[in-house]
Amino acid sequence: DLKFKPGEDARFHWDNYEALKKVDLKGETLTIFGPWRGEDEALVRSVLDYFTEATGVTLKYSSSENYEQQIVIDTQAGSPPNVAILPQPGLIQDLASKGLLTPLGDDVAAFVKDNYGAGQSWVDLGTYAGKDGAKAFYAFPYKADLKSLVWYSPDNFDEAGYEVPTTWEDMMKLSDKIVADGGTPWCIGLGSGGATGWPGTDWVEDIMLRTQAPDVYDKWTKNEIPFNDPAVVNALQIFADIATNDKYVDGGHAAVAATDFRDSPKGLFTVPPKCYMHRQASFISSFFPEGTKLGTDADFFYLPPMASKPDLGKPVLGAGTFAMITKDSKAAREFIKFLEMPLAHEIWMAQSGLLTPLKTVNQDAYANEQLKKQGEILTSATTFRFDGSDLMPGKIGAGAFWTGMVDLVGGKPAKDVATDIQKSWDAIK
Amino acid sequence: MASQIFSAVLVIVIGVGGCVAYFWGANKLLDLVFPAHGVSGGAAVDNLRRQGLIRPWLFIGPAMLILIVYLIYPVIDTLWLSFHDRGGQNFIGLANYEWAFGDREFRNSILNNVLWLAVVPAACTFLGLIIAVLTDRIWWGTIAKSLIFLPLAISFVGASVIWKFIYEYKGEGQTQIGILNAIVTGLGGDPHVWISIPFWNNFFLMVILIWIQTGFAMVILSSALRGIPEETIEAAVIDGANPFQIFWKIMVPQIWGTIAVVWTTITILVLKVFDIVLTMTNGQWNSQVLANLMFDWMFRGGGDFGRGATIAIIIMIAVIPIMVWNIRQANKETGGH
Amino acid sequence: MAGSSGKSVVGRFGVHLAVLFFVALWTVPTLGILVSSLRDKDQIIASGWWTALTSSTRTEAGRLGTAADQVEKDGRFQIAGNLFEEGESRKITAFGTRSQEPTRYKAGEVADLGDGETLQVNEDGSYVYASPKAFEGERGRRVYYSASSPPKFTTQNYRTVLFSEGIGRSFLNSLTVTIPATVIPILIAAFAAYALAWMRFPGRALLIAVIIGLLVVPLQMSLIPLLKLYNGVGTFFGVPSKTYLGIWLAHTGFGLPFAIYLLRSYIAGLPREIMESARIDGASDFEIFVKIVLPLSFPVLASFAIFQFLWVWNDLLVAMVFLGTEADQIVLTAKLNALLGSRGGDWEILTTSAFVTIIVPLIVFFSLQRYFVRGLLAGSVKGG
Amino acid sequence: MADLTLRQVKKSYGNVHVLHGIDLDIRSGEFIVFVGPSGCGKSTLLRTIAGLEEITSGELKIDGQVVNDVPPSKRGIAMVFQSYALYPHMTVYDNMAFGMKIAREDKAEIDRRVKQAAEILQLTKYLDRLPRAMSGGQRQRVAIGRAIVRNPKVFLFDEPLSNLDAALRVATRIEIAKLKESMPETTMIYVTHDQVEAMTLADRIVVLKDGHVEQVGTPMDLYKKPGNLFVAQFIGSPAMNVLPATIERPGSPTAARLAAETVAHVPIATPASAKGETVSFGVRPEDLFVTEDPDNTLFRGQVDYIEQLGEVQLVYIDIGHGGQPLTAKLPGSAEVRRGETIRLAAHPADLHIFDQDGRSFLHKEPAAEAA
Amino acid sequence: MADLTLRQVKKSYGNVHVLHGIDLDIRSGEFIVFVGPSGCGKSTLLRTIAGLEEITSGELKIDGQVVNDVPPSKRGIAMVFQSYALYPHMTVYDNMAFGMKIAREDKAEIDRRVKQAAEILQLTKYLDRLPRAMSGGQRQRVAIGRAIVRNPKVFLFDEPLSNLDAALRVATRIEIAKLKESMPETTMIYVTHDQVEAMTLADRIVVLKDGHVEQVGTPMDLYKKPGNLFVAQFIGSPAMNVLPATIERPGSPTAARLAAETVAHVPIATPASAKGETVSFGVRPEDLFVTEDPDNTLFRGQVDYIEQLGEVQLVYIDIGHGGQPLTAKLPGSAEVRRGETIRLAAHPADLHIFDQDGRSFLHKEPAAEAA
Ligand SMILES: Nc1ncnc2c1ncn2[C@@H]1O[C@H](COP(=O)(O)OP(=O)(O)OP(=O)(O)O)[C@@H](O)[C@H]1O
Ligand SMILES: Nc1ncnc2c1ncn2[C@@H]1O[C@H](COP(=O)(O)OP(=O)(O)OP(=O)(O)O)[C@@H](O)[C@H]1O
Ligand SMILES: [Mg+2]
Ligand SMILES: [Mg+2]
Repeated sequence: DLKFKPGEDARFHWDNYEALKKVDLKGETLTIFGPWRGEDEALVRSVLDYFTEATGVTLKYSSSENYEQQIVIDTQAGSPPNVAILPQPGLIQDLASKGLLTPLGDDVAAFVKDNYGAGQSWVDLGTYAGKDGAKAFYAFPYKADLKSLVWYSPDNFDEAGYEVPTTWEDMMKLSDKIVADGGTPWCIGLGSGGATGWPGTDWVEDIMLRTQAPDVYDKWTKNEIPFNDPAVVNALQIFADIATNDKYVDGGHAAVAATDFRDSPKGLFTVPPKCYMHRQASFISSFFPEGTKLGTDADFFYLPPMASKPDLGKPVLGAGTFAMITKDSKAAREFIKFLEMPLAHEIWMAQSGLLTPLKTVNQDAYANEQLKKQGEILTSATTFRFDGSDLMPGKIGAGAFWTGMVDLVGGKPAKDVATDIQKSWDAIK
Repeated sequence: MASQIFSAVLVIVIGVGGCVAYFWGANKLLDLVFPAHGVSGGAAVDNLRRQGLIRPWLFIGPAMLILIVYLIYPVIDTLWLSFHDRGGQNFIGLANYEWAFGDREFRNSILNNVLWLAVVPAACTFLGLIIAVLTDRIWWGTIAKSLIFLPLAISFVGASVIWKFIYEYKGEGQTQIGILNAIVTGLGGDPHVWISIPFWNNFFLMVILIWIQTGFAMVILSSALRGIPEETIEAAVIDGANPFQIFWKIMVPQIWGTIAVVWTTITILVLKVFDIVLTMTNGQWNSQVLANLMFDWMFRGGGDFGRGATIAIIIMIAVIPIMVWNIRQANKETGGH
Repeated sequence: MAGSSGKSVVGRFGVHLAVLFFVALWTVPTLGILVSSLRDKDQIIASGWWTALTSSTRTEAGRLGTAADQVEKDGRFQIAGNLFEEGESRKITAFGTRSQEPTRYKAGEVADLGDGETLQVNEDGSYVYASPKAFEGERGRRVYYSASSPPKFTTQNYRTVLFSEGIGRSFLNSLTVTIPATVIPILIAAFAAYALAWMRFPGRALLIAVIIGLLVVPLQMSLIPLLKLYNGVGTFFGVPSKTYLGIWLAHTGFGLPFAIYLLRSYIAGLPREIMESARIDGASDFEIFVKIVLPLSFPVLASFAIFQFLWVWNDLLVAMVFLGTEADQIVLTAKLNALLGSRGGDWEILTTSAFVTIIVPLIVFFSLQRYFVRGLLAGSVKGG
Repeated sequence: MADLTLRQVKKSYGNVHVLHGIDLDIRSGEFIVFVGPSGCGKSTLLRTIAGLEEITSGELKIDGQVVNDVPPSKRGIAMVFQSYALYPHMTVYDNMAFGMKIAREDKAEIDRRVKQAAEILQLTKYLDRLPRAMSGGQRQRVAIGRAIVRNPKVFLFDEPLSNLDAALRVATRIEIAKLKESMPETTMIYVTHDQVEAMTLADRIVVLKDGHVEQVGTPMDLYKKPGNLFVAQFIGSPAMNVLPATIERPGSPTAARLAAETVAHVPIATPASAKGETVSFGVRPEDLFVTEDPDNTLFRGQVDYIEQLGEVQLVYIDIGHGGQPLTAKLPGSAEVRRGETIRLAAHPADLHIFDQDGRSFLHKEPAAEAA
Repeated sequence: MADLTLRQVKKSYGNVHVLHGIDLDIRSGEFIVFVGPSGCGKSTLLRTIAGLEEITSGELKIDGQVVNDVPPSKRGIAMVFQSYALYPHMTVYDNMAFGMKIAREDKAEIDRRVKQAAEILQLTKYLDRLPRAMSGGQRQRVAIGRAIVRNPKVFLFDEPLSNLDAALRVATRIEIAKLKESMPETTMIYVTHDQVEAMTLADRIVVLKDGHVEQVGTPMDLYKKPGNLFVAQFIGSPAMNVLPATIERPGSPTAARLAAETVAHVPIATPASAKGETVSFGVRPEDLFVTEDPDNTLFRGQVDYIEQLGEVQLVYIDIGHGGQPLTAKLPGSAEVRRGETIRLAAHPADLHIFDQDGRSFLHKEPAAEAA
């Protein structure tokens, strides 16, 4: 049962489907392991359906709550899926360094370079050192997420007469104004069960991109500058100034670490509003209260750059998932080829939030204006950087950094936090 | 559906039947090879002696085989890993152990674990015992027991959701949706982010495990309590002991062995359990414990098997005193036979 | 003890009270998710579950009709409609047009919004929005109102979970995993426990020590070596490496140390004379075990069965590692897990699945509970 | 200091009715012994009195106060259990001291009393042992010691001596008798199977059968004037010989025909209406003696089996009454041999007759006769 | 069909030495009774024979074959445990049938044998009950039934009748005796505290004390010619009276001075060397009789206490020997009253004397004398 009947909707590249039909994978089995569950799983399956339908392959998709752990177990134990799709470059790097991934080949890398917006940076993101130390292209980017977004309720802004800020400085002025009006500007929630703290890392990364040049950012994620470098401490401090200001954040700073990130945007929609702005990636809209209409009840603006640093342009923080071959087979290769096709992106785009840097896709395929707008932010970005914590080693990016964020909003001085994280980083070198 | 049910039943029957068949068959075989019935007296005696030598191994054979494959072999593998680096390729000697004892988080985990070990087994056993005794005496005891038992049947994910809603914090002045804060504010206090208060948050996490595991202690102790000869209790009643004295001086000492079993089991569980810490705090706010630390090193971001294995080995070493104590106990019990 | 002591009314009353206290303490959290599972996901985080039963007054936002809905009447432009969906039995007490003053006007009042605009919102949610000028814009105006809403429960969450595709099959798969994975370790452990308690052979004490030591082995640690082994065996014999047999044995292995430990301590406590008597009656160890020890160990076998059943039933990790995720092998926990969104946080699904999965273990508990019989050994021997 | 009254006390376990309405008055300071066949309800009755079993219906009073709902510990009793019921985890000393410790008595006093009881019961050597390392008899002695140590108003003993050896049994029996004497106010209720114990210890014996009281009386009463056939056969060992007879001439003495050629003259009054009635004729084995005089002969038969007990011998004689042999207890020195035919006689005063319902004619009230 | 030989059989529990080297020969088909004070090791010895306890040292042979290491089930024994050891989860029927079912005997045969045993033990009504719903005596009968049902070479009974009532005890005792008669080849070993049981059942009695064999002999032997003071006092109930005496004139008969004015002439030979020796003088209570004849008087004293048992009475007489009263078993009809002074005599043949070590002069070998 295909979601969109082939040939019927002009937005889709149906020629891709025809081409795919020539590939015969009958009798072959392809196992795919991905991070998507629930509604997302239904979406990804709707894309995969075209691949199976056309090629006749037997495809098994699975996911798990502990997919991170699961993929480590499966690859280490020698029973990996054919294709793994993962959102963490750090984890991919580790798998690659253990020799558990198969290089995709130079032609695939060339394809990405040529056809993706900011192609080289995507190629760089997919290139890792293998077991032998040689660099190769392992991870094919599929599906991107935009992080530098601030969500708000247009009604609330209208009522209070607030304008969407276009510079960081304006945004802070707006915050002060809201406070003066008796409101609370921000909702921040770092809670995420075992991953508590990560939303804070996004804040810091966004601030890094707005206060430092991209190469400083890159050095930071590689620890080529120490975590307690003044540049980083400064970014931490800027975030801390917002998050630990009881007037700025809903519930006071104590609530920041305790509030679940999934619950935190809901303050935008209460009556009276608990807050006016919420910085979070594009996915967050699925946690808005039921019936919230994007564009009407909720909207977003690009987290503005600093007017004081005009040379940094409009940096964008993003994330994405990468497909890689964990067990080589003809079907796996064909699947990667499938992902190169615009159709593989358009099917999902047409239903909901898939952003893609693939330039060949029909932008009209985006399901709504909101997504299109996000797509524009992505394309109009002068700098695109991948989520830094995902680039750091797991122990840091998914450990010390998180804990550091919790400590930071708990009132620990930015410098101490940075030093502690650096210590952890030293420990794993 | 019918055919699915049929195949499921078939699979189950084969699985269980195979196991029964082994024991029955092996025993039969032993009787056939060394017959004890229907042969002359002397031969029968010899055969019996041979059977006596072999039969224990028939009985524990499958258990040993499975233990070796599923636990001992992985333990050895882990031990081997603990002397290697993160990918498990290069031998690095005791470096991982050196690292562990120098690591701040590790030391913090040890301290927290000691706290957990001191509180949780005692609390579970004590509460389980009390509840087992009390529920034995009332007509709705079974219902009460099932309700106490209920948490055990809830998956860890479910349990963490439950407790999230108990410890939930909303800023001062807002409606509290966490019942603990609702009570505290209802009584005029200030709401707190319970799981982020260093040191004390350990206790808030322990409460969860206690909540879950008391049902376990209760079930086992309740089955032990039922083995106490009624007449000894009657004798104590006549001796004028009140219910408390009967409980402490007559019942508890008679099920001491079981109490030790429950205590040991929960102690070991405490050493192993990481889900609660993982889902509630992931070791933040100084609430890290060894098991979660191990999990962390093992799987997070690709993992460092060497260090993960090292922590696992250290956890296992921590159990040695419990082992020794239990063996003493076991030898005391079986001393007579 | 039941009928004999504690006959004093006060004592009895105290016991009931104490049990009630414990039960309440233990049930409150569970009750919390039960109630939560019956609410919709916005309610769950908006108010405490304990308030779910009381009718609450909430301040909400609604949107008036857009310009497209307007009609011109007596020179005034009007948008009329209802804030509530049909069939909603709520009552508006007050309304407002600014979120900072959401209850400025009483229901039924005609609010003057300046520029000649008026808005009237009635108790039943019907409104009339009028202006001398024509309305423009695509977005309807926001109004705020405070409405009392009766307690609202939904079975939607249960429908989502129970009618999700393949749930019946995965239920069967779970049973296929769980039943043998409960029975096999009981059998194997009971035999081993008997041998360790009552048979004489060299190395017995050492074995007991090893088993206690193995209690502590963390499950996660053994997964990779085992999976390697399975893959090896699988490739060698050309069979799939993810089979039911594999997971049974895995669960058996993980449950075995506790099973042996628990059963051994119980079996060692059975009266010696009974065993001796059977021995004299000519029973072999096998017969003693089957005919005497097993029946007398029912309470402990039942306890262990309950726990093992629970562990296996609620297990996700082992099932994900050792079983496939296709319809013919996916277990209930994995299935429910898949219903959760990628970023978790679907509290309503979590709470509902918690209740769906709890049912089978509870049935097991209730049916095994009756084996915890008092005085199983009564009348067998006399003396201390 | 404690008298007990039982009124229509009944006890059932589900459908099994064990006690069918027991009426009993026990005076303060009395020594009462319950006897009866195994399973007749002795232990149950004792447990009922102790308060360990709830009474299904009826009333139990101690010192005039209804105690149906009073917990055991408040009834002022001590009990020795038939199955000992020792605390397996306590040493002998602690087992005995437990009750006093509970009562928070003085340490020195506890020690004194425990040691004293241990002395009496020859347990001094074992005070530190656990019950499981003791022999059956030793365990039983501990159980007795535990009761002795306390100073209750009512003592309940359930077959306390059944596992003791003869010498110790006699010694303990005498100790119990002395204990009783030293505590004249204490009521004692004692279950036993041992005739000697029952006879020597009891002020009054209660004979139970199938949950009914058959007869209550002093040992001599029961022995000499059994109220019915059951009591007659139950009291005395070996049991009384009972044979069918026909009343030939009622009145006093009654002439009863035992066999074609034997008529016994029993100095018991029978009503005229009894003439021709078939009755049960009883004579105790120990009342029989060998005679050569054919006129005096009550029974004549062949010796079937002899049990030589030293001082006496039990001689079983086949008198042709359908298998059931006659038992005679003759002096150990009497020269009888298996297979020999002997004649036996008894003094008329030692003869008993019972009507068809098994009631003794001696006890028949005139009213009953009129009816 | 089975004879047993025990050679220096020793048994210790850790430091506690229970059996100190038992030597015993039991012939096939014999009925042996073990008696001895509580805790002397009877049960232990029985369990050793059954194979339930490992022998610490020594040798146990059945039918000439050393069975030290043979498991119980291969020794061809059946045992009734002192503590019953019933299978609590099986009905009475299944308890009894268990052994035969294990031996895979024919169903009908099992049924027949079980029903027959139940009949003998009056358990037919209870065949469907579980042990927990039975009285103490009933449980014990089930335990006996379980042994009877099987057909072993050697029967071991550990106090099988101690919880039965008098009537049932006599009946069961006779049943056991008959059982023995019907299985002349079966060896039976029986532990009891009951003198009557020991005397009536035993071919030979083994008297144990503190893990030693004191004497082995036929009941009459032990009663009439106790090898030593212990046996003398242990066999017979009430126990033999023992008083100090001085040998005034050794030889045969021996003149022993009991008190200033009494000399007893005992028809037992004593060596000349014994003159002046202080010995123990014994006379059984049942051998004493009341006399008026001062010349014939052995003892004279005041009646201290009387136990009336019906047929006989036990009279305790204070003869001024430091507290320990003399016991006399007099006919129930003898007219004695408490406080009265009476004279007692005995036939010379019923008198016993023992040397300072407690050994009977009767059994002294000439060799011992020479030494
Ligand atoms: N497990 C044990 N450990 C130490 N001593 C023991 C143990 N079992 C028995 N005894 C001791 O061994 C001695 C003999 O015990 P046994 O049971 O054989 O006595 P018995 O002659 O049968 O006595 P009774 O007539 O009272 O049953 C006793 O003194 C007892 O205390
Ligand atoms: N729990 C029970 N359920 C059913 N019947 C029972 C129960 N307990 C005892 N009985 C029955 O009640 C009757 C009386 O038992 P009780 O123990 O009072 O007898 P007893 O006179 O003490 O016998 P014994 O002399 O053998 O100890 C017996 O027939 C017994 O089978
Ligand atoms: Mg009884
Ligand atoms: Mg014994």
